[in-house]
Amino acid sequence: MKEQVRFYEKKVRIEDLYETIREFKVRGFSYFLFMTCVDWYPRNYFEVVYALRNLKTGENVKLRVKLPRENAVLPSVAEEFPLALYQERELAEMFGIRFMNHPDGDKLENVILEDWKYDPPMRRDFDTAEFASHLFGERKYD
Amino acid sequence: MASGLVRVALAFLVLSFALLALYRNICWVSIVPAAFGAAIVFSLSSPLLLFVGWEIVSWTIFFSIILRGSSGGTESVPVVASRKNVVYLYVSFAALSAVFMLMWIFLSHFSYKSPYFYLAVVASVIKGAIIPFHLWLVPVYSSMDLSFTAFNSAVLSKLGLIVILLPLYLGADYSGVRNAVESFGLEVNFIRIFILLSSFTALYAAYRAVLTEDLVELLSYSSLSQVGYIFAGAFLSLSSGKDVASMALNGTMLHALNHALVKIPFFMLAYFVERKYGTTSLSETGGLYKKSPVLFFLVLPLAISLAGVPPAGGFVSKWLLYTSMLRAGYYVSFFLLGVAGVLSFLYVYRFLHSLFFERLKKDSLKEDDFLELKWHFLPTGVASVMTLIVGVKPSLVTNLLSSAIPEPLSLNVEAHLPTGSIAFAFLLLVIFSAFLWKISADHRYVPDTDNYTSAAVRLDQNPEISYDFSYGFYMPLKRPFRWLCYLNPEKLYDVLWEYLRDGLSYLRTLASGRFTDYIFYISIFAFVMLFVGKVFNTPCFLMIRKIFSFVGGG
Amino acid sequence: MSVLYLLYAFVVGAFLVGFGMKISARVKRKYGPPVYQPLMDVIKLLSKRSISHGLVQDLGVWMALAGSALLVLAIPVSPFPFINLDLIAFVYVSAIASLGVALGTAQVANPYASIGMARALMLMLGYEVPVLLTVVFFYFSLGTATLADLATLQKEGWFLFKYPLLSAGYYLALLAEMGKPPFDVVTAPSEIASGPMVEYGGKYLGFLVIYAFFHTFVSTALFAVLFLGGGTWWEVLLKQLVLYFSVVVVASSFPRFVSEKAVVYQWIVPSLFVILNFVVVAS
Amino acid sequence: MKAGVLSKIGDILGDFINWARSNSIFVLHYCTGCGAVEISPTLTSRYDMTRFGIQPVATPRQADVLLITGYLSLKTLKRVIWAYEQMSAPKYVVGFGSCTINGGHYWDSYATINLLDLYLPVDLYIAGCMPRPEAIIEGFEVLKKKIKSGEPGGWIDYERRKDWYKANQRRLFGDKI
Repeated sequence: MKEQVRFYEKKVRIEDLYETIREFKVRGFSYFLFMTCVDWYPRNYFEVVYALRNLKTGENVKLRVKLPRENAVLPSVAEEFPLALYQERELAEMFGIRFMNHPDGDKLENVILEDWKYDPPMRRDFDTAEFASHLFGERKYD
Repeated sequence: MASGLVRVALAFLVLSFALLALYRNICWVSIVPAAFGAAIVFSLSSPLLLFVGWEIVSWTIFFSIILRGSSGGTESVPVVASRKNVVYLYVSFAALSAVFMLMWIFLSHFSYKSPYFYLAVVASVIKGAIIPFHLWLVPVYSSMDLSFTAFNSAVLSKLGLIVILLPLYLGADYSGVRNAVESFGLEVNFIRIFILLSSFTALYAAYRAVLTEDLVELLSYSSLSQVGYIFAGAFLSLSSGKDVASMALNGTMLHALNHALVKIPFFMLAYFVERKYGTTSLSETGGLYKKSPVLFFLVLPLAISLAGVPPAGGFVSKWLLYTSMLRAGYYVSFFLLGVAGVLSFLYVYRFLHSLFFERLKKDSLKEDDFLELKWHFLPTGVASVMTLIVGVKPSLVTNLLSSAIPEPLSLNVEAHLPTGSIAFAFLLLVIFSAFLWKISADHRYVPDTDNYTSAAVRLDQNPEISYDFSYGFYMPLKRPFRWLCYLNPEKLYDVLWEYLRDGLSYLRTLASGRFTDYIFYISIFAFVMLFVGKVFNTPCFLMIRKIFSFVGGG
Repeated sequence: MSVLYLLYAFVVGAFLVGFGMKISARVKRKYGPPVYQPLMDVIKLLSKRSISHGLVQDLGVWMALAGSALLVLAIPVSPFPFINLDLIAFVYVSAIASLGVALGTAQVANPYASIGMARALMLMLGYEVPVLLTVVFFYFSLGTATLADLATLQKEGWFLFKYPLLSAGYYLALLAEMGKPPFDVVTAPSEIASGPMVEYGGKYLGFLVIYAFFHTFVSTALFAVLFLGGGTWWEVLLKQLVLYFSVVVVASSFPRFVSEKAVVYQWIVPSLFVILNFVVVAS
Repeated sequence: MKAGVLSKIGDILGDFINWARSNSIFVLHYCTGCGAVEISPTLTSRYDMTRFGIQPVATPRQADVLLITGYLSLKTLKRVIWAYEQMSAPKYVVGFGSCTINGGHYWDSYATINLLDLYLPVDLYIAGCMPRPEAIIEGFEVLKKKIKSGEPGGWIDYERRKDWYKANQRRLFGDKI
């Protein structure tokens, strides 16, 4: 059986997030796989995960950052990995995380959800069923 | 015969005066002397007077280039620096043509009928800007005050026509083939070369007009192309039998008339655009149809005539030229003119599209800027009515020009081309389709922001997005036309300049670096060689004539 | 009588287009719409409400229909009256219809329409070159290019057999003139949303469909007259059917040229054929 | 429908014109959801809907029928409404699958609408979580019968209750529509 894809984990604090990403890039993890956000709603914190891959050796690393749910702010890594540009915008829209010195400026007006006037939909405390029936009207079964 | 020509000249002048008198912004300083000079040339009283008229015309053009800056014309077009070399460019060619004219007059002892007539032909070819001598026309047209360019391109560029057609007017009988020409010492092969050259000018100029991005340049190259048509027709009428000559001469006269009728309103329009829009680049102009639809419907017959499409006059004259060229057997030059004809359709559409139908991008233009357009209605209307008359009933116009066309060469155009029935059938069918259109389901008019592409983004909600496709309209044509770039006449001069500078290195002292001095030296050298005597019977010239006749044979 | 001629041309044109649809469907192993499908399309389109962008689009549509109908009147088919034109005048008369469509698309401020129109005019530049060479060839070998004379000259032998290369060259130019697939980059739906016709709906599209009927009739009838010795109307009809069958089969089995390659192709291959025929005749 | 003299004649030739309209349907080739995959097999040689006179066209101006094939997200709905308004009457809307009827599989999603009927007048629903080509052709047969019988299409309802539809649309998009 081909060996599973192993991810080395590393917990990182917000302050030295940028340095660790730059350091991993220097060590050869030059490929930015993806970046997601896990919403631990009951424990009241977000966990943003950066996945990097070293193309030469084939190793993968996962950097996990904890940050408070209310006014979540993160430094933008788009300078190092341009690919992160769009994924940071998505997290900003879906989870309401603000990214400092993001190349497109601070106020990221919505791209995915056009003219979205409500709070970010992917947060756990957002009840989509209730929202859908409120906005898109009661469904008829007659 | 000469008096007939004066009548035509005066008719031309009255026409151009009438058209120009109705435009409020006229720089009289350059038009009156130019018209006067042209009148002298048309009067054909004696070669010296002809030369005087010729020079007056050259000088007025020279003055109008310099006057451009001070005559209050908007200085928007960055011309001041480049105007200096435009002046040099024009002066060198005007001098060259004057030199050849002088040589003709002195050698022929002040009489028209002389074996040295081809010098006058070369002089008129330079004035008409045929290929080797075409460099000056476009820069001069675009750096002059456009209202004078209108007069210039309509009347003055055809000044050489009169000189070329002299043998037909003074040569009297046409019984034999081409005998009118032999009496003037013109070699048929010599004329065949010029037919080939002027049709190549038509093609080359049309190609440049299609690919240009500037409105005035487009109109100037189109003038150069039409002048190529006219000179090809003129040379053809010189060098062919009676029936072909009559068709060619009528075609030339009609084409000159059509071209004059089209170019005066178009250049005046360009003059308006240059003043109001501040720029003449085709991608920034636009929106004229929204401002004055009436003007568009007046300009439409003229555009149709320039493209040579049936109901208008251009079709008749182009058909006459094509058929006479085919009957005379000049297949290569017919092919060149034919492709130039199709290209004219392309750049006429580009002219209409980017001037009338694109969105008005200049928001600085207020409503009353366009009130001035109503001054254009009458002259454009007069010109388009006359083009339609030429298109529908050309025999009416050829009778009017009968004094300009010697009696034996007159031609009833309707016999050859049923223009009347085409126009009548077309009118009936348009009425029928309008009727069918009316009885079909109804329709509603929609603003031009409501179109299919706006489904992606509402154009009416964000007006700053301009969705016009205008820059590089025929860009894909650049690659197929690569071969024409190699035949680029401008390269001809560069090659000549390279050779002169390096080849004659021992004349380093004379090489002052500007090629206008070289033109001057050549004319001096030619002048001196004349007095050495029978230079033209030397073996080298006969050999050149052999090559010319072989190439021209095509 | 000429009104009868126009009706005849309309019916034959519609039938030809329907016939063409059927053949191209059968080539793709599809059953294909009924042969009278174009007639139904026209009736439906003429009865649909539509939008217009201004007077010039209406004028353009009228000119397109009138220009193509005028072309029909210029084709010498024996019982019907016709205007006797020669090939050069014929090319310029056919320019009225394309000018009409061009004006219509200019009024529509849609960039797809302008790009489509620029491509259409470039393609026109492409296929005019072989047509001009054909005119030169006719003058060179026969001394005349008027359609009626050419038809009578073919009494003893069709030009298709006397000058096979010339007719092959003109056949390729015919494909481009009719906008059939090897050269249909202009109005192909998958290109820029059917090019110049992007804003034509309802009765305006109906007018352009009628223009297409007349244009098909005219192109095929012209080839029949020039190279197959056109005669009475049913002779010409038979020749048109066979010709259009071959055109559609060729059309539905070739991919599409980019507009610039189409122009270059038209300048090289058909012109080469005509010039080769020149050499054959001259020597 | 005021459609000029022809339509007045049309009342006399009523069924002739309706026959022509039913046999020549131009479908807008605009794939809004997962059902668009079914359109190509219906078009090509195996099922061949062109034999019924149904042809795909590229622009809303030329189209009669607008296909809503599957779920409709907010962003697509905005473009679909603009395309529908650019189509020329008489025009029809055909909804594919359960997502257009009642929200279907994505009933609780924040991005896709549940009831297409609130925003566009739908003339025909074809059931099936993406109907197969046979179902699509069967659906078009029903639509053709409807057109042939001359029944007023959904677009008359759209024009009559314009403000109701517009109110629903503005609920989603504010004044951007």
